[in-house]
Amino acid sequence: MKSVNGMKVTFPSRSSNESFARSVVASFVAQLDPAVDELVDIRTAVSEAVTNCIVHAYPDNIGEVTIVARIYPTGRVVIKVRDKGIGIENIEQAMEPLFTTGGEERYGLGFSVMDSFTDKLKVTSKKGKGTVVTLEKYITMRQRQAKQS
Amino acid sequence: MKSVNGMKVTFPSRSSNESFARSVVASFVAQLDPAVDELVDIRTAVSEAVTNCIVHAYPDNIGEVTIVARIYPTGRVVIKVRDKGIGIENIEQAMEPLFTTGGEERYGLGFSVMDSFTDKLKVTSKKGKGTVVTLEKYITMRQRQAKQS
Amino acid sequence: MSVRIESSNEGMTAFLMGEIDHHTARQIREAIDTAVEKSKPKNLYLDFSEVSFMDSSGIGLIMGRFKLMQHYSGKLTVTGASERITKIISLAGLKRLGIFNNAQ
Amino acid sequence: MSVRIESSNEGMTAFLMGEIDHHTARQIREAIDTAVEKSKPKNLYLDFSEVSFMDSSGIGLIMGRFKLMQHYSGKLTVTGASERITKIISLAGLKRLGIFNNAQ
Ligand SMILES: Nc1ncnc2c1ncn2[C@@H]1O[C@H](COP(=O)(O)OP(=O)(O)O)[C@@H](O)[C@H]1O
Ligand SMILES: Nc1ncnc2c1ncn2[C@@H]1O[C@H](COP(=O)(O)OP(=O)(O)O)[C@@H](O)[C@H]1O
Repeated sequence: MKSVNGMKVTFPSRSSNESFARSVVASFVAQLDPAVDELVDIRTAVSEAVTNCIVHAYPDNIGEVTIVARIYPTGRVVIKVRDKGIGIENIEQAMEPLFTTGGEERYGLGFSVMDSFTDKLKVTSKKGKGTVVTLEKYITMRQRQAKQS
Repeated sequence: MKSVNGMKVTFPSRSSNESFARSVVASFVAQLDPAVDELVDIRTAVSEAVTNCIVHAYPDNIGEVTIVARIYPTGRVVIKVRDKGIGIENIEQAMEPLFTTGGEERYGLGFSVMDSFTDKLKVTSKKGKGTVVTLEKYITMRQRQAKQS
Repeated sequence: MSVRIESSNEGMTAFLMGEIDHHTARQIREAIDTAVEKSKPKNLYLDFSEVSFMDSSGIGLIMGRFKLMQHYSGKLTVTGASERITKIISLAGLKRLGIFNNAQ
Repeated sequence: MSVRIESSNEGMTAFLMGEIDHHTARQIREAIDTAVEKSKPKNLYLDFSEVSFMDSSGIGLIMGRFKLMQHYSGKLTVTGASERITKIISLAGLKRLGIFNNAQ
């Protein structure tokens, strides 16, 4: 199915861009007139995925983070968060709750949060090449009612 | 001088993306803690440049619009709005107040608004290849005071 | 909808709301023109007090309605324009037209 | 600053404000730890009532402070967590720790 609208944004893996990333995706999804909760779900999942690029993908340097978001006719939103960092060797293990290589202040719950706040989560990765996290979310189509009220 | 932070965003030339474009740039510039007026100046100038891509660069089709924003140490923000559309044959004439090829509902003031709401405006274009509008704005560095209060 | 239209003995008032850009101006324009062509009021008031953002598309919106009202021998008045919106309107030299309630 | 720290007889309260992510958690953490290490309070309260957004970085923030207070034989209590924040905390199984004022 062809997407109705799409956008792509690229920025360096600085932690100050975590809030920027959330805002960009939220502004883009706003056109579907999502419920507050749906929007926070998306903001939270995007925050986790982008933080992983910043913390894990590029642990010792600043690299490029790319987000592609697409909207499909039925209210389906597909968001891809991509890095060209170190990659994940064992994806299954990485996605287990509480598994982390991030030390003291990480808690190994990023993927669990992404999973529970979206309708679909997919991770592909290649050691030394980078990682793509795909988040899918269905926005309830209450657009017309909202506009008319 | 090297930029402190940068971002690039690409989206199709649909008029519904005009507000998205303003939001993205505003979210990015927010890290400089700009005054409300400075932020509205930037939002307005970006709105004009993006609208021109949508209305003039791609009059009969949907094309790609790209915005690159960079922040420099002294609070200088450089924003480039780029299209691969029809281009402008006579830039000097295009930038004259009230000149428009846009018909009834355009008023030929887009470049005048960009000029008066930014510190520097540059336009480069190639017939049939596209146009790049460069907007520069200095944000007053009141960051630390604001954070401490 | 980003415009609410009300009619009274004095004429028709269009309350503009939210952000006015090229995208939203189209809907606003169509709503106003349909209403004006139907009831041909002597006075049309454009109320900008709830407009949070406006770029030069708003100028086209004002000028188009100015011409439409001229065509019907009616009068256009702009009310509630903030300092920021007045600044954009000044750029356009529209102040000369004498349509501004707060600029006369 | 996204945290305000106040001390009283009952202990120390850190009022967290705004958005908690990996970026802001660092500053909040450093501010709290500096204050705790200085005055070693018996009780540390983390007040989330003014937190508008939190991702899993907030979990690390809570757990780290839990361990710090254990180290000083003190007690950590989380207050004012919204439904949304409670949901994230539940994911982490942190409710078992008995540190939640509104979850006991
Ligand atoms: N983009 C990435 N690049 C490399 N490794 C990653 C990436 N994302 C996640 N990982 C790995 O997966 C682990 C689990 O991630 P996550 O569940 O988000 O928890 P956390 O970020 O708290 O460690 C990380 O500790 C890291 O080893
Ligand atoms: N990106 C662009 N591509 C092609 N032509 C453009 C572009 N931007 C501006 N122009 C030309 O310059 C003219 C003046 O633009 P502007 O001052 O923004 O006013 P308006 O958009 O109201 O026409 C336009 O009418 C158009 O002919």
